[in-house]
Amino acid sequence: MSRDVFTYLVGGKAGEGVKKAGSVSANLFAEMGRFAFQYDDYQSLVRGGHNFSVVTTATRDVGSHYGKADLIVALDALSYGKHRGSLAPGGVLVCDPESVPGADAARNSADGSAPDDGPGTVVTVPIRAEAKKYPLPGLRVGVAGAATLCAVTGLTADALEELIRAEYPRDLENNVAYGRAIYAAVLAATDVRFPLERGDRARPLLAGNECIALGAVAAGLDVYAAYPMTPSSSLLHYLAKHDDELGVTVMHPESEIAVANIAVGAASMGARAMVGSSGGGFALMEEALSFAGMAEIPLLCMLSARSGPSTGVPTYTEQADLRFALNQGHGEFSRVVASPGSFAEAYRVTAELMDIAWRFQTVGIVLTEKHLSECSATVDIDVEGAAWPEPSLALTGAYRRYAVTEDVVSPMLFPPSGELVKWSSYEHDEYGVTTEDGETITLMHDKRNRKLATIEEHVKNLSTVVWHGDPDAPLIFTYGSTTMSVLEAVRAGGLNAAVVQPVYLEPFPTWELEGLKGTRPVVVEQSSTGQFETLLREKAGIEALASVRRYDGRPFEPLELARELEEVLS
Amino acid sequence: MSRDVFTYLVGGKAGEGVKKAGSVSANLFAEMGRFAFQYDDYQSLVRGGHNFSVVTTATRDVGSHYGKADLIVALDALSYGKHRGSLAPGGVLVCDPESVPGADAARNSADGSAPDDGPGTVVTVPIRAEAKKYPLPGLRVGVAGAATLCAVTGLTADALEELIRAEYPRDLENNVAYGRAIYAAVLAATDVRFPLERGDRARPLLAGNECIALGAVAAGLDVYAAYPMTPSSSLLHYLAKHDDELGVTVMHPESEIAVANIAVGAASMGARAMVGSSGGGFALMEEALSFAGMAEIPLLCMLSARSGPSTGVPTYTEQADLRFALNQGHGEFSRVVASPGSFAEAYRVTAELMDIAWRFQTVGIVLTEKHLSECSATVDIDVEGAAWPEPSLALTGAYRRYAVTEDVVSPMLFPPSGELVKWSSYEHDEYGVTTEDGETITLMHDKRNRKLATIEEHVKNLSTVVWHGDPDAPLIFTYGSTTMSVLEAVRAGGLNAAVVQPVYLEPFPTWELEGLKGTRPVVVEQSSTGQFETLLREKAGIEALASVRRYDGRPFEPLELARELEEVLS
Amino acid sequence: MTKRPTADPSCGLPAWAGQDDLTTYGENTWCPGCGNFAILNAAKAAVRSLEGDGIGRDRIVMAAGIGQHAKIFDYLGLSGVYSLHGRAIAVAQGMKLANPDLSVIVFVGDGDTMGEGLAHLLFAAKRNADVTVVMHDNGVYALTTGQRSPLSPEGYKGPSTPHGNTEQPLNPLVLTLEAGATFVARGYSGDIAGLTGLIADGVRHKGFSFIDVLQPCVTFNNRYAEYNELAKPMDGGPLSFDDALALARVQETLPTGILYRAERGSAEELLTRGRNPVRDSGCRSDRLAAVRLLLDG
Amino acid sequence: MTKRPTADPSCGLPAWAGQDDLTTYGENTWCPGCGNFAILNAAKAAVRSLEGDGIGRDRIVMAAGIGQHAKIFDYLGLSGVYSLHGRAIAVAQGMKLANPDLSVIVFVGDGDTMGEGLAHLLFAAKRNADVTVVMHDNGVYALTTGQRSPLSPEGYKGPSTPHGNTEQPLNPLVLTLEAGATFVARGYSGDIAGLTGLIADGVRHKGFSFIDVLQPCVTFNNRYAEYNELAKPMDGGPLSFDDALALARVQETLPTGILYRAERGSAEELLTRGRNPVRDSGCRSDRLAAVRLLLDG
Ligand SMILES: Cc1ncc(C[n+]2csc(CCOP(=O)(O)OP(=O)(O)O)c2C)c(N)n1
Ligand SMILES: Cc1ncc(C[n+]2csc(CCOP(=O)(O)OP(=O)(O)O)c2C)c(N)n1
Ligand code: SF4
Ligand code: SF4
Ligand SMILES: [Mg+2]
Ligand SMILES: [Mg+2]
Repeated sequence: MSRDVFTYLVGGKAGEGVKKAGSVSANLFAEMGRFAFQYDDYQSLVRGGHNFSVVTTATRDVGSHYGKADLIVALDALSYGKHRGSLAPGGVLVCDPESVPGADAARNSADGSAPDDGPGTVVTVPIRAEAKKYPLPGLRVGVAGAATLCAVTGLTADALEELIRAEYPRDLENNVAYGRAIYAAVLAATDVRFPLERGDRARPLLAGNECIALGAVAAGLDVYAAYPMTPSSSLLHYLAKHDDELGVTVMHPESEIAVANIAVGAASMGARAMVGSSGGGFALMEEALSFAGMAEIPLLCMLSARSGPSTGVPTYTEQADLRFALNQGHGEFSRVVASPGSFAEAYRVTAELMDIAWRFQTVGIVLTEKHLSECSATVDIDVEGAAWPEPSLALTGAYRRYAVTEDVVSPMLFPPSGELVKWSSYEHDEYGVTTEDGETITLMHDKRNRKLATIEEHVKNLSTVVWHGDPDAPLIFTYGSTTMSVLEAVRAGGLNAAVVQPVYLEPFPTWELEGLKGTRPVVVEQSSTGQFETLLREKAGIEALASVRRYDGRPFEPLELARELEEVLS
Repeated sequence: MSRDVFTYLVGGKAGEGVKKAGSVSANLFAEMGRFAFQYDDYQSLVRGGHNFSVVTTATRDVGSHYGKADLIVALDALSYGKHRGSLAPGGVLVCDPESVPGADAARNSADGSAPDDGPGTVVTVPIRAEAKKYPLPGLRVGVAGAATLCAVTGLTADALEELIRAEYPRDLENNVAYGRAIYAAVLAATDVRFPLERGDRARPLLAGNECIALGAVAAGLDVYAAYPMTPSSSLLHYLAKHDDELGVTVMHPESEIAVANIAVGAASMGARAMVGSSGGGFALMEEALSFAGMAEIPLLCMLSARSGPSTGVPTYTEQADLRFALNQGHGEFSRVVASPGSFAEAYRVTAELMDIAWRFQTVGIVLTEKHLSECSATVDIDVEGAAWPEPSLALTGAYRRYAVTEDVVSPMLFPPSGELVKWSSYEHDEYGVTTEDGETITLMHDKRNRKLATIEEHVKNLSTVVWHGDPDAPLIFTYGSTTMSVLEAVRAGGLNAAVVQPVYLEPFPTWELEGLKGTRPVVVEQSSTGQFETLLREKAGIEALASVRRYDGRPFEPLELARELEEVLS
Repeated sequence: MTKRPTADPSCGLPAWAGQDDLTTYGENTWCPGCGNFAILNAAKAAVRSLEGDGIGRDRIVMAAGIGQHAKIFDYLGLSGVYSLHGRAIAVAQGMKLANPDLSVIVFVGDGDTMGEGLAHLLFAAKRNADVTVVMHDNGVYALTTGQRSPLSPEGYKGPSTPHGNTEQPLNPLVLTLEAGATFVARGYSGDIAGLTGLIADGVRHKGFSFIDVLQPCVTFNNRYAEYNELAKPMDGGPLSFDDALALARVQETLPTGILYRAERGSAEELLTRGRNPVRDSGCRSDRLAAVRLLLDG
Repeated sequence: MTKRPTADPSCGLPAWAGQDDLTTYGENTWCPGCGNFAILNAAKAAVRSLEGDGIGRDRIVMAAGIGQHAKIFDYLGLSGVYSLHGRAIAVAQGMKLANPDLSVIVFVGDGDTMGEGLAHLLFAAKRNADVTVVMHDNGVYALTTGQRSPLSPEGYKGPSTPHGNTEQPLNPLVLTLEAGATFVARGYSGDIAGLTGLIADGVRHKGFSFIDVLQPCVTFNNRYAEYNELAKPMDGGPLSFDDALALARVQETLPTGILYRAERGSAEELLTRGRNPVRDSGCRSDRLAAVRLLLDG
């Protein structure tokens, strides 16, 4: 059976290599020239519990995993129980008879459907018994996923071996032997096959945080400082791992407060610095953001939201930090906030914000969510398309750090320079010396505020609102990682709808939306109070016709979302 | 010459008792049954520089000091130079010949005006030479202010002596002798007299922060934690000084982060806790606010804004923390923000927010500014009018901290109780045990969000928007401490205008403003970007006709403001 | 995933109880073999021991940071606050200040409290806050997948330091001693009985108690073998300050027990001067009378 | 109130200069007699002394916290950052990390850095960040009108502790030594020559230098008399760690000088492994090539 969209799900305990099994399959699809989207659902624990990875692939772009899987590999009883109901009609669920005593071949009816438990075929394969023949059986069961996938998608045993060599090199020979055994057992257990066509060309498979990292590097990132916090940590890990190749210095200091102030200090001496965190850690950086705003020190930040408030649900997604991101820090200062709606956009937007931060000596915030940060997908990145910061730099001469200029921004200069360069968190005069003089206070407020308009002019040249689909169709508004879900839903459901996605949220691109004042779009977001909807109403005068919201920590499922959208659009 | 409004200004160096001289006069006026308003302008330094105190008094309520003073005492040359231009026509400036060599009697023309320097009479009195006859002359010159004031307002030398006995008891006899000498010298130097009528009754003279402290105490404050930060520190100092009398435990720990978390911990065990800071310190408390929001721990906060962003201008005023206050903390949780427009309102609103925080287990923020925090005035406080928290408390039984109830809030219970009471920053089930279950996450978001509507219902019964003046007159919108300036301007300028002042800012009282949609009021605020104006537009659909803003750190001057208002209103 | 309580109250256990009356139904998600299990068991035993002294479990409350260690909050049947990463000691001080009649146990991680929250630890020691800190010392940020903690040795490779940790570790016993802690101990999760005694003694001690518990993290920093050899109960009781400090510096052996104990007024008693803010909280008319007093004064 | 620069550039001084080429026009608002004046003068003399060694003043940058101490930022003619209360040491580490060729002097207050920013101080010591911290130790929060600082003695009465401070003070020399500082010194503002030497030596030292400068606050904590008696230059140079620690504990005399000095790799050299992030920052094509490498890898 060949399918337009093929979905593979593997579930097991934390520590069994579930995520790895997902990424092995996604890589395999990518190498076949197909598109792939990987979602990892994991708990805030290290061993045990229940994790699963879902990979959806197609020969066209795919913006989400799907809820119904064509192939499910359940490594333990919990996975069987949780996912039995997610098997697509005609699909096959492969599980271990030890873990799932009841799930034996007897359950299968002739037509491949198991009437008791829903559609699809359930087969058992001795995943654990076979693994026990080798040392460290618990670490090996992930290979069973690859073996099953190869068998069911009609790849050869040699292709499987090649895959294992590339992906499971530790204790390789045992892995190969184990994999071949499972492969044979799967072939014997079921006739269901999903041959997968090759796609047009191989694409890199990247996580959202990796795209952000690369975007920052493309725009000249010098120093990255961060304190671990899910779902931002993988950005730290990726940059730390590749620091030499990327030419980036990475520091993990004692706290987020240290992070932000180290970054501000680094930027003041000319290093393109960036910080990243999630809500709780970001909250601790607020004082430093206001500091950067006052001192006009360029600072790029990545805020990856998780289910909140407070500690919340660390490994799950939400879009509840929007108003927080837009209003950080006390007092009045410029800041730019943008939220990417795709992996490629994450690269572009991060580079753009680095440019903006340096061009306007301001704070840039890449607002994203766990869903983009930690999902992976095949991406077409426009490497050369990245912005490159062009800060205004002083030619030496009698330097004044905060010179009031016609260009609005005061040129920068970094020690050693022969000049006095004073950055200050106090209100200051043009030299950066503290002032309490009323006229100077007013002058400096005006100087900083003039940047607001200049930034807006600059941002107008960027792709601030992305329109997807026929502009005359009914409108759906969304933003951030939810864009991917909405686009996939529209595609999957064949909906007649245009999706409007503001990428920039501050300055809010009202100029792009003026024509839409008074329209009544559907607004989709992962927030329980509708922060994005409120923003649309307040900034652009656009009132929602209907709101589609999800806030249980899980991303939207495209087919379910399509049904919901269909209902409200009609 | 008897005047409706009489203004007294005393200027000198930091450390010379300038503020004290101001408050001595304000107290004197208060005891005469008059109204008084005291503004202290001081720099962020401890000795030297230039400080001044202005006290305006009348027999009717007075909401601001005035820019033109009837009596000026200039203790040093800087004060002479800065304030010579502020002398009202017919007024008298008393200064020291040593400090101001050029300012001798020769400057005075026969009609009491000094044509070179503007209106009024300038006289010299040997303030410093006389002081040098006693030990510690620098500490004594403040007494000269009291002596001059008594002389010019026609009080007897005995009345002066009584005043000195009450206010300058240290080294009393020398103070009395010195004061009498200056009194005699002033009487000899000028004939200008401003006899002041007695008013209706003596009122207490209080600073804004003292009103906030008393409001919190009236509503049962048990624990106050704070780290010093201008202009919030005087709240800490006042409560620390009067802790025994007020029954409050006061703690100054290592940082604002400790402050906020100590308060949250204290509240979780049943203490009515409060914290206070200014922008920079408040920024550090954000993570704890979100924590209180998630854990549903009642927390009352006082945020007193100063000129920002960042360190800014610590001893000057601004209203630039509005959007910061409204959007604190990551994730979605309820919070209530109100900003008092008068001293009496500071008392009332603080008590109300304590009640709300406890009634709805939420975060309450008293948003104010340096102008209200640190000015003093005669106040008519409705002591009995204070709200008293009526939290929902559990009758023992199988207790669930986060029970989902019909009443929206889950009853509280404090150890020791025989029950298990678990407060948590993680998403949790009804018992407070961590959950990652999608349904429970949704349930708990909904539970917390239901409070938003309940709080709104409650707030609707409060005085959320105050109307001052004839509702049919042209409208002026303002809020916070600027209200006092606007009201005084309207009074002083005899303007035909109604002043509309939202006291509650979150939930924003749209229900009170519905009738005003489409009106074009004048909006007055101390913000450079017009945050309040934006809020009015976004929340209530009210577009400003004209904006009157000031952001040089100084409060509005009523006559200047009246002129500006007149212009835009006409 | 947490199940809602199922315990049948008729069996005598409260509705929230799991395997026993000091354990909740919260599903335990620590790795098999993790040292945290022993800390949980020791904490339960300590509570029972304190009950023997007449300190009822209702009067014993807890606070926890955020990390693997902190999950103890979900499992242990005590009231309290699951706070923020690094802030548990601040929260605990607030709890104690509000109601000094309570005994407060604070479960913290080494990342949590030697990194993010270091200042709270040292200031609690300085002011002798009467709380008992149990630090789950696994030398790693376990919950966030193995980054180096402030106690990790130089060279430690974790995802944030793939080339090896370039910093030398802090010494928690030394720093708390120097900051003014009046009860400093080392425990080992491999010795539940010893640890039970330390926790109970820490709670009995009036003033700041700090217990550095060696807690092997089998997944990221498995030091069972090393600890089993080096972590033996020390001979004799608390030492002089200087000897305690000297012992705290030794790395070749890791003797467990109370290194140091001293008497000093506690933060709360000095600050409240005998009042109990919650118990002695004035009623409305008291408060209004106080306000009037100040208005008239 | 600050005047705009008036200096006539034709006289050879830069436009921003005040009384000399290392002093700005910023109006000095310290109280007459304040110990901060001497620190300013010592800092200027140290810069001149370092210039003698070939460390040009362009390569010496500064960071300051917020407090009376920090006003030195406005007066001293060095480039740098006027940061936040408590955060100067973090900011300074970022400055050094960005460009390890620079020498960074950090002026901090005792409230600033032993209170709000304690963790940054101890971590900078732990990782041996190559910055020189000059702590203006006046034992009080002066700028905010005299509240007790973490170094104030028990019983100190300030506006936040009108009944007297209930906490015992921290010992800054002991804590920085224990945290791993490789240069620990005590200075006295009453001895400008000695202080000049300490600051210059601190800058010369590769690694974390901490100088606790006794600085009488004439307004809130005037200890000139006491310091003039107790703060005498110590005999001989740096001591062993143990002796330094012992000396740091003594309160009866307050010897000034370098208590301890040691060699250890600095934070920045270990972290950057020889790169200079600003100087060696890749151009656009390098960066894009690196991106492509990772995309293809
Ligand atoms: C402000 C903030 N920063 C970061 C995190 C993410 N975080 C959660 S646990 C943890 C580290 C835990 O390490 P440790 O305290 O040693 O506990 P362990 O898991 O090792 O028991 C971190 C960094 C957070 N929750 N909050
Ligand atoms: C986050 C924050 N909290 C509080 C303040 C207010 N503040 C400014 S200076 C200061 C204390 C200064 O004490 P110290 O560091 O000892 O400096 P000193 O004035 O004594 O030189 C405080 C609390 C601030 N600016 N920022
Ligand atoms: S990761 Fe380590 S600390 Fe966490 S539960 Fe597993 S063994 Fe214990
Ligand atoms: S208050 Fe103290 S520290 Fe501040 S300038 Fe005056 S003497 Fe110096
Ligand atoms: Mg740990
Ligand atoms: Mg100080």
